[in-house]
Amino acid sequence: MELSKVRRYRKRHKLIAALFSQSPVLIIGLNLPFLIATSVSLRSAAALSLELLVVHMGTMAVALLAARYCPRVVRPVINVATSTLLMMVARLWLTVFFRGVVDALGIYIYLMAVNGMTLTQTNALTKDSHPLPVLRGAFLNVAGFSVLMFVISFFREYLGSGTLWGNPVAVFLRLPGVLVPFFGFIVVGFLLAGAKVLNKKLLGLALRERALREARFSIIENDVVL
Amino acid sequence: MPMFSKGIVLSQHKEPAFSKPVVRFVHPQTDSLKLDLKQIAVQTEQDAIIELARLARIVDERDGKLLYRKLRRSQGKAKIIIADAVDDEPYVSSRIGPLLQMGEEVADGLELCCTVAGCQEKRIMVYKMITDLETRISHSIQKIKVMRVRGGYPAYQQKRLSHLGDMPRLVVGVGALIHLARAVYQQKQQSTVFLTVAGNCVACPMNLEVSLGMTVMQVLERCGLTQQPTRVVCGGSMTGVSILDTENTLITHTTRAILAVRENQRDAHYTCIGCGRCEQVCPSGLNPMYIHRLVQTNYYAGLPLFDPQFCIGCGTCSYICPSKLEVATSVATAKAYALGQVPGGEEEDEAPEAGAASPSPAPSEPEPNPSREQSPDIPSLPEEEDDAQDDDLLKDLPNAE
Amino acid sequence: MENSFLLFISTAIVALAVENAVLARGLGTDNRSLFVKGPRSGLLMGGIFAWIIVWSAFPVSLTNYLLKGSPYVTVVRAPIYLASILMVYTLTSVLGTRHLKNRQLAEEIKQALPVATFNSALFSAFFLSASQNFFFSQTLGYALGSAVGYTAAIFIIYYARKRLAISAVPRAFRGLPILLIYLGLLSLALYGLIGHNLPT
Amino acid sequence: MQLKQYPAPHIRMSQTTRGVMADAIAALSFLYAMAFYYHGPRSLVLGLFSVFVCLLCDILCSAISKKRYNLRDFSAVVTGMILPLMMPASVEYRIVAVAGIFAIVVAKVPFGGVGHNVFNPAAAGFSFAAICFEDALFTYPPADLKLPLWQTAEFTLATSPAFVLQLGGTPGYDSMSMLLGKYPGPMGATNILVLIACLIYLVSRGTVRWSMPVSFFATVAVLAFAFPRSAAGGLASVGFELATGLLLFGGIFLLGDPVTTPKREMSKVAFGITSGVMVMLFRHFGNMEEGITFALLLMNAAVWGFDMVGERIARWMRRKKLGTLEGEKIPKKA
Repeated sequence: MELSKVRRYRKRHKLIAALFSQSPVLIIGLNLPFLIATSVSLRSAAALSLELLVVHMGTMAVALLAARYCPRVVRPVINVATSTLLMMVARLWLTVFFRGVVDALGIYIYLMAVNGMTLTQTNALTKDSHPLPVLRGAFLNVAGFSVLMFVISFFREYLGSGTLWGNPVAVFLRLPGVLVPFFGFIVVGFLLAGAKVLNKKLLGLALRERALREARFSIIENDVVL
Repeated sequence: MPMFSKGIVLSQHKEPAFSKPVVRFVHPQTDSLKLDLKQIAVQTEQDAIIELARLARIVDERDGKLLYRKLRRSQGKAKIIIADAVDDEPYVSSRIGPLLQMGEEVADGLELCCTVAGCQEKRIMVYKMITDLETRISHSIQKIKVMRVRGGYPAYQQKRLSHLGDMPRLVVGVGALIHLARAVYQQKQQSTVFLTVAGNCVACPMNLEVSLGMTVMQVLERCGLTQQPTRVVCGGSMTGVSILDTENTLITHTTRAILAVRENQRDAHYTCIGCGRCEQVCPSGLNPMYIHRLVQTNYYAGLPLFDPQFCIGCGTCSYICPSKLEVATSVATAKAYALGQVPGGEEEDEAPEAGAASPSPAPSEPEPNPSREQSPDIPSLPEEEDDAQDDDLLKDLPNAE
Repeated sequence: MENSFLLFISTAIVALAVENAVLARGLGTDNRSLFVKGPRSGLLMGGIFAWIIVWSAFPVSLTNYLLKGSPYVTVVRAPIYLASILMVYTLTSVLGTRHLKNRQLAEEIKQALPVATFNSALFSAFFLSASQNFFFSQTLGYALGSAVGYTAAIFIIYYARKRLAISAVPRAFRGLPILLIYLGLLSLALYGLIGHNLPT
Repeated sequence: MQLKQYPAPHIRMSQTTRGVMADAIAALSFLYAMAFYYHGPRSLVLGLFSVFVCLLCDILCSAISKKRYNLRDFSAVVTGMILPLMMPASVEYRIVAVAGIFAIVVAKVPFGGVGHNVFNPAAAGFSFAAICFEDALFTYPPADLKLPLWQTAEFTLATSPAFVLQLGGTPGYDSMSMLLGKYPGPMGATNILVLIACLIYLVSRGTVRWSMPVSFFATVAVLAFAFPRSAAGGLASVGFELATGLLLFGGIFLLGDPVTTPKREMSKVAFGITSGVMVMLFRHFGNMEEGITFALLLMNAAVWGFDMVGERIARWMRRKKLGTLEGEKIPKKA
């Protein structure tokens, strides 16, 4: 592992790493349900990204205070309550712009209140975690999530329903099966593999482990006992 | 659904080595080694025979044990003596050949063993599934009844002697019987061993009586090589060890055959398609396919479920494998790991296609010792062991119940 | 009475097999629940899930009954659900971690409780039962069925990891990616049974 | 002389993996001959195209993963030959291509290629195609209708007896035409006699063990007799269930795939019975006309469990027969 290579990588590909190959969504699979089930149209991707932005940033801000001033037992309660209220606010706000999408998404709009990213990273906060880096990281995570949502939604909407942002476009062969959740599993699986390959290619495991340390998680690989 | 398979019937290429006469190819000094009978001071005839066997350094070639130990253990206990002439591996006829041509000495050896054990029952045990013999084996040799072991390879897993029940018995190889007869009646030390030389590189395949301590190269030159072999196997075709240094590998007591084979390149590397043939033919009812997977993926934690320690090293799984994988090697590695002989996870390759990365299976004969300066007239004896261990007679039986 | 019992059973079976939250909707596919250490922790996770979801099914169905036909239902539904689940969660954490004799079990419960509770599969069960106007027995059955289905999914994933551990999966696909593809093919097979009509 | 070290044994059986695959290819080519007899050259072109797509995907994937592709294993060819035989002869080429790409790229390669795939690639590809193009895949051209190579739009496509059974009706074909395959249905799955001949051939060659197809078909027959879907009564229902749809074809060629089925004999029997039950469940409650591929995918996920239970039973029998050895230790995790 040449450190110069690492440094060069960090200089150049910081954005790519933060948005795609190092975003915890792909590294440890946060918010997978939304990527799998709801990434069927660009409009829903936009709606869910905006909602996650509101919910995640707000909850992180509150959770920073909670981590500083509240005992550990009540913190999840505070976090979830906050995320719920923000989710309701975001929902009322989204119904103005994306009415049809909100109706189509159904329960997933509500489920954003308990998305894995918010729960994990609010749990990971400690008493002495600095607000600014935390909020910047949170924003980058939301950005990475929305990038992935848009990529997968573009793919699936184009192939599945032959439209882009609701407008019909010419497609060689429509595959309605792409819109079914099972294809979301498969696409996300291939994207995860792509992210792993990218990390491996660019600089091996160093940045991946750094990202894992930030997310306070470790990927478990083949450690089961028969 | 039978769990323990009846083995596989191999095509035995015993001809032409079988029907040729056994040729003596001996060292002049070692052949004339006589026993001095002045050391013997025993009362009974049985002790005299055991003492002669000890002085003559006779080793049973079927398990590499000293014959006098087996005789002493079976003294007065064994109810039946069995001469073992089961050559179930292809190309090997180093027991059945001498049996047919030196029947008198085999009969004498059996008689002596009966005297030691104090019983009357004698049998000769041969392998039934030999189809390509030109001379057929009669039902009684020297008025001794011949038992046929049916079933495929490996024959020792077959339960064909069940009519004898668990009668305590002594099983001795044919070569050891012949040497016992010579030691008693001619006072000759065991200085030779019977072995088969065969393979598609050997000019005239035959059964030889070779002095101990000769090198494999000498034996091969005695029979002549038509082309350069790519592998020289010391031992049977299914369980033998392929040796590299023919100049420095010596003939030991348990060398049963020397095969010189030339073959075109091994077939391309397939991957295991999980056809399950290895599981169907395994005589111990193991599942070699999964053991191979576990070993190749360095996943030793899963081994206890598959019982690799019950492997008998017969090699049928590798023989039957249509993908030509080294399954037996992996199973042997797993067995050694399960018995705690090697630490697991030696080879680090993760590709299941990468075969033969692990030590070769435990061979049926001791490793040929490359000590050149050992003088040829002293045969190398197996290491000393005390009589206490495995002294029950049912141990060295074809059908251990 | 037996009518409601039959409804209970049928809804439970539907929630368990046909509309399995993990396999049919991809809900609850969180790496913490995807990677359980062993059968014991998997059972623990499923047990906590069942405990929480069954106890919070009572106030949730009461809420559904009270809010029937109210115009503010979409607004106030979610906070009430979450409040009831949070109540059960707090009670459980207090009871399970304080008044449990077996300290090791208590520690494990303390570890697994937030993972099993704040879980999209658990929330989605109530929203789905509300969107289908279930009665009490159906809501209870749906909750119980989702719990059993979630446990079943955890065990399916556990044994899938065992199976994939000894096959030569390419390095890029080790771990989470191949598991997701495995689940995708499983849910493709399940889709052949249920077809297009998934309530959202 | 230069010698090389080889592990024992030093003699090998002559049959290779290529031979095993070649048996399956030979059996499938019988079916292609029948399809050619009924539907003309289009069936052969479909088969060749599908084989080409599957081979191309396999070679490209192995090139991406920098593995040397072994042209000797014909597994991709077998997958490519199975796929069009499960579809109507009037299917479009691009549908076949989609099925083949899904089969290889999603169901085979990520799991480690041939020998390691958990799910049957042909079953997965057909299931995906069936979800995407349900109406195109389950409307069939009438039997012995020669199809042109390219457009097949102007032909009136009929529904198969399997669809009639799903609706609860009784197919109006006599037994002789059912045996000879003179009814609209999948390209390779209609002619029953040839399929039975293929099964006999494969079993006699040892490529397919007899236990699993026999237990599978027996279970399906018993369930069809117990719960008939048509009003024609038990025995007729048995005949219809066995003859229609992909059941016979799948029971021979999808269930006969050694990679995605259990290894031990008892596990094979249990697997056949369970998949028979699963197939009938899908036929009764599924929303697709043919649910065997979905049922088989579900069952493929359970193969590991079947194998492990079989191993435990085998270990119990072995321990009871041979006892435990001395010096045996429980290995620690490596």
